[in-house]
Amino acid sequence: MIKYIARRLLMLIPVLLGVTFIVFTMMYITPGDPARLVLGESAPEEAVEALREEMGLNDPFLVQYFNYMKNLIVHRDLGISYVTRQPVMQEIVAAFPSTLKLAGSAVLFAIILGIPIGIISAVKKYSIFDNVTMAFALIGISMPVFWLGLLLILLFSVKLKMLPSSGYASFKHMILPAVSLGAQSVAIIARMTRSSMLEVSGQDYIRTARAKGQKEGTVVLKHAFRNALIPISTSVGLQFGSLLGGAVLTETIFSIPGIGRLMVDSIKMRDFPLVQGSVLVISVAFCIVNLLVDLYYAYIDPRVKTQYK
Amino acid sequence: MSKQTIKKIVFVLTVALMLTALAGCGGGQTDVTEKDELIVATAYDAKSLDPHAVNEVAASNVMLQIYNTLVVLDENGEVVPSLAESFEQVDDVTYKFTIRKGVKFHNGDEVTVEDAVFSLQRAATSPAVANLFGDIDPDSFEIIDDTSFTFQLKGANTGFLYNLVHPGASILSKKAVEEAGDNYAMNPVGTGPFKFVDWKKGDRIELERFEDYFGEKPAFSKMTIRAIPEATNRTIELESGGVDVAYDISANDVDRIEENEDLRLNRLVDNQTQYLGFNNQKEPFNDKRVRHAIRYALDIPAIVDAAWKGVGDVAIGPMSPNINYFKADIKQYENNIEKAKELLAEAGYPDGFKTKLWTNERQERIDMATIIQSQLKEIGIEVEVEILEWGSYLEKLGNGEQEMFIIGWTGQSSDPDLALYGPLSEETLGAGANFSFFLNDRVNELLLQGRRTPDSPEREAIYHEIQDIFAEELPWIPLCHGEAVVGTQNYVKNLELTPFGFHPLYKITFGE
Amino acid sequence: MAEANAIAKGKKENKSNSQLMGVWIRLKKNRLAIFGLVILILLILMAIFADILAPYGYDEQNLQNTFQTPNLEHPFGTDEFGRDILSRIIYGSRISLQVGIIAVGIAVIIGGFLGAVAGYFSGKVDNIIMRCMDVLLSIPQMLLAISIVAALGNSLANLMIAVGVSSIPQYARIVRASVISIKNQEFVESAKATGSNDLRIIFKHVIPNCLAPVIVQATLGIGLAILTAAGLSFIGLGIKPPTPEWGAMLSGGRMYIRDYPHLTLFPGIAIVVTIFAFNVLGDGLRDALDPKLKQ
Amino acid sequence: MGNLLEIKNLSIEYVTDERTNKAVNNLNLKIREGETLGFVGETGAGKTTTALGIMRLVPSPPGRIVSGEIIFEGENLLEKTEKEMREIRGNKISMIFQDPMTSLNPIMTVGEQIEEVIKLHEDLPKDELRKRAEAMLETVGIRKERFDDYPHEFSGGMKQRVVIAMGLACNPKLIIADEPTTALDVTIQAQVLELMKELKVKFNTSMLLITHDLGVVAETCDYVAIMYAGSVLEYGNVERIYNNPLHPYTVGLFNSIPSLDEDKDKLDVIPGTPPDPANLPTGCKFHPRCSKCMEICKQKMPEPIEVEEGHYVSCFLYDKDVKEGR
Repeated sequence: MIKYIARRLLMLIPVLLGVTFIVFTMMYITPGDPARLVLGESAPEEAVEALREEMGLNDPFLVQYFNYMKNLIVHRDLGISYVTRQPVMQEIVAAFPSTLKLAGSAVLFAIILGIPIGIISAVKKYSIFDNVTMAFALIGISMPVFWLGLLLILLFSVKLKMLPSSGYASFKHMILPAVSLGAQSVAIIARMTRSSMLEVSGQDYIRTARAKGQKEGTVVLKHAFRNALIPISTSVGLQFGSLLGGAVLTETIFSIPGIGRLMVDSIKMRDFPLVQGSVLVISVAFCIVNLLVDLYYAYIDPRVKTQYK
Repeated sequence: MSKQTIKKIVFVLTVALMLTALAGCGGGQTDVTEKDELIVATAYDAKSLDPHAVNEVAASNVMLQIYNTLVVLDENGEVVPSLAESFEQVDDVTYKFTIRKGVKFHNGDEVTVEDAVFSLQRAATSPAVANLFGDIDPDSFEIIDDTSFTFQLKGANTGFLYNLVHPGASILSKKAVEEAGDNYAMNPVGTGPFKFVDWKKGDRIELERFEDYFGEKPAFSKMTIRAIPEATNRTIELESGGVDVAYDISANDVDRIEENEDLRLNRLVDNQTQYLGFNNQKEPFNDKRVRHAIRYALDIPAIVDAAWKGVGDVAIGPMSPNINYFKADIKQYENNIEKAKELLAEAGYPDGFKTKLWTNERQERIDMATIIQSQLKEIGIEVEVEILEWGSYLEKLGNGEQEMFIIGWTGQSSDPDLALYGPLSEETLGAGANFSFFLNDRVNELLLQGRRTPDSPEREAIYHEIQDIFAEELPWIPLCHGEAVVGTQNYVKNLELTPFGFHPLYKITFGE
Repeated sequence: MAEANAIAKGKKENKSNSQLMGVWIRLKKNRLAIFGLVILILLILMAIFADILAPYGYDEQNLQNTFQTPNLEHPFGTDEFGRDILSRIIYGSRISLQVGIIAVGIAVIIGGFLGAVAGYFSGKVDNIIMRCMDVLLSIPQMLLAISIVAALGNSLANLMIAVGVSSIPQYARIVRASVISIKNQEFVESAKATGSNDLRIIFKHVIPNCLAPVIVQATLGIGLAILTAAGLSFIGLGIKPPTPEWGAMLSGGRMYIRDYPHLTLFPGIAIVVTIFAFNVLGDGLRDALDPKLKQ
Repeated sequence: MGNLLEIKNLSIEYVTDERTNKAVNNLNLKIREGETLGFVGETGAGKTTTALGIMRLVPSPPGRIVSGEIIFEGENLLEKTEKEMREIRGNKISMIFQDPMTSLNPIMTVGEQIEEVIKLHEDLPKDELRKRAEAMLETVGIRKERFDDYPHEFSGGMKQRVVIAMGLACNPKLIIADEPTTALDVTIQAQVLELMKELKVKFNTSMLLITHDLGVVAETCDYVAIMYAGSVLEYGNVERIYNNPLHPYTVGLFNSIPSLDEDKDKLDVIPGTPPDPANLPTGCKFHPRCSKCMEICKQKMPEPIEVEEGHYVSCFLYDKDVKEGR
């Protein structure tokens, strides 16, 4: 098991090298002069040139990339932000937790709501409940996060004045962002749960369990659901990844200082080290989530566990 | 089975209801007499709290509460001592300052002359504030005694004293800067009425009253400056009582706040000028008649009103009326389509032409561009609006790739030099803010002259002439001046707005 | 309908039309999918005949008539420039459909080709291609699209490229998986035995046979692409005005949401309806193309 | 010996939007205590549905028991509540399904799965429970050390042994074995059948053995019921039916078995295909394929006729009234 984890983590290295290279290239070809942007339109040209030199922006592409990677690998340092002149790591450490909290609570919301809905829909297949929730789910997956966010603000913050529209300080602040970010995932997870439950329910071992005289609820939860959990957890893992990415929209609407907004702002300010750093951190988080999902498989599916031994 | 399902549904509903109920609690009225904290919503978080690392409004707004500068502006706009006890201009280029004794930094150390020299030297060599302090010769500092020092400028600059009012000239503790190294921006130490406590990046900066402050003690002990980028959200927070002061109220919310009995709107026209620029070196904009034709084709009050919804003022000249030597009676142009067509025909474009209008992502600018596009259609000019992202926008403007563009320019002090030199001089052509590539020898000469000439009627004449030439040449079309629109709770008193976008929040008091 | 044609083309070789008919018959039974198909056809017609259908031009301003709430003259009201929102939404369908279809087209062509090559040759080629795909996959799609748009600049074409490129890996994976399952089947073996070259085999035999999953994914993908593009426009990395992109309309209208929610409401509904249609059609196609899945 | 189970006029159908499949039609059947009944028929004849019907496990929707009675130990199972049924399932009647590969839950250890059934019906402390389950494993010839292994670690035959252990764990009165050996290798089939025979005696249970393999029936069963299109066509003692098949369908079945004794060029195949359950023929369900079809067969469903003691056949050929020309 440990060997397996170690191997998976090792495999991350080339992937992340690729990520840095892609992002670095992309930033290099992005038009706009970071030094000019930092100093603003009013700064004299000499000052801009001096800053450009200091930032190493006059070096050829490969030299810049090599220096960045050297710094990253040898000193485990993500560099200094062009704009704030602060270590990139520090900026990310400040922003990442709120994104994680946001994506995490959205996933949690999606699981808490999506899985029970999916289970009930599958059990009561073709019932009114099933038809209604699945219709909502279809609308849910078609709903743009940012639109839902706006509607929620309009309803809960403006009209009903129940919930704050911005910030992330407390549980209360997180409700609207988590709901709007998670809504699509609720729909996806509910649909996924329903279809895997239906698939599993058709399996012989479910019939076996019933033939044993097992109670229907236990059959559904212990036998069907635990087996259906395998595809569901893949979907949850994928959701978490796309939520990390999609969080940028939610962060914008609800004024949450997360890493998505940090990245978009940094792109706008041509703060390349910060863009690099944020993408790298998000990718690492994404890969780790996927690894955790795989490990969770092994935990819930003995067939997979044998493979890792 | 079905019973179980129903039970589950009921459970989920109950949980949902409980959550909403929970969320519904809180809020309530603020008791003004016991209020001890000021919460301010700004549009952006500060980028850094090191005054020499950045030059931007959000940072300056926080620095103003934490630091002091040697001089400040009084209510008449005159430069008066603050952290300095006195100052004098020894000659054209030499300034002498004597610092106030017994002033303490937030870390308890006393401000020394070394700290002052260190701070100004650091400002003089920092690229971020080079436009304000690049004129200081960093090697010219001389310490006279333990309270006074002198330094020289590289060349005479009458407006320089006004620059010293900017938070970029804040006095820092040399020891604190050196000890903190790279982390200084997160651990600022100043002498101001509030000291730094905590900074949740992107979200809020928390400050606490500095009990040893040399000036008047603020009326409250805690200040929180929150960053809420969405304008709508700032207003909602203000309405719900989540914040006491909200900056940059969007035009749509102006009426809403004015009608709200609990809230008050504070407005002040600022030093920014939004303008429609031409590339004066590219055809057809190198022809004055074309520029005039476009001006005649535009109904600027309508444009400004539609885009800014009553916030700000229509600009009549190149600089804000707040700035010294503003001239109100310069040549004006009315909206006259016929005349525009005539001029265009005269210039050789009877059927108009095709061109591009660039702007960046700022909504009001996009709106203005969209309206300009449709107004210019009437005289046959086909405009394609292109929205560039700020980074590439600046780069392309610097390279002279533009035809028409919309941008803003802010005079960072009340001296006309900062307001006019950037967008009109030869030195700043292209990369240095003269994005319209305007080259006029007379204007250039006058700008240089104005910079050196001490405040006097002679100086006034110089700047008046520049404004007149500008109005005739029209290298760019001034559209409007910005306005600081700050919403506050009714109980917030003594909010002093400045035209620079950062405001002395520490002066606020609470009362009925 | 384009999908149906694609199936027809791909399978004309050795499959009879009956298979296609079977798909159609199964699809026809799915009322929701047909509903989606009808909406899509209407949307496509709307996009094609926008000039005729729209009561006003999409950039026709009327500063005297701003922020009208829905009324007879302007069924969806007017925006901050007095432009007719209905007309803008009608024209907007052009943009959204274009973005969705072309972006997915880019992704299907490039991703499909890479996946087919990887799956067909396996070994080193496979390894290199799929590792590259892993790299792309490890950056969340939205963020990848954002950085591509930033690098290329804001424009309709770049938006399509960004959304397209960022979804390449999905298609590469799908095609690779089906190619691997197909390439060892008899008809491919026999083509090999008769000396057809590799590219010919890939294009003639392998690709047509893995069309089904690609068609399903592409249908769902168009919806997703429209959503991503709208998201990019929303954060200001989209299309230039006065082009009526729905995401951009939504973003522009959000400033006025408290007083004039119709500015955001209608573009939002347009997005939801369009994506809903693609989703139900995609679901329906999946069931119709793979009867095993539906019991 | 009394009847342990008696099925009277059972009809079950599956209703979907488009069609109604009549899977079981007026089926009659009985099993005595300690007896093994072979239940023979082609695929789709409704054997499994009947078995599920007895367990009251016909998936619903779309399945539905239309009419009939299932009398088990003197009580009609169709009138029992779901809770009462649960107490019977796995306890008094247990079922062994066709495919051992899929009838075990892949994510539970085999031990847990055996324990589960015991725990449901008997109130035992934890360690007792495990002991019982281990004993069951040993009974079916699996080392008890394998208690904590997962199904995928077992071979097909071993899995079927586990399933049998589960079926017998509560010492049921009746075991319904639905083609328990079809999915297994031939050599393993024999072992499993042998084991079942052995255990049936040891536990003194009755068994309903569903199969389409007449050879298996001959080896294992006391009685046999021949099923076609949802009803029983012929029922009787194994020896009698094997020696003297009466119904043309039964005859056809026996003729289609390859035999070493006779030297035939080709097998006799019953012409035609089994009927579509959504569109059953009128009269005798077999008449379109029957070589001895008479006019009456197309109109009326024949009633079972006892031709010799305990040997029933539903065919007008043996109806004296019909034979004698009405």
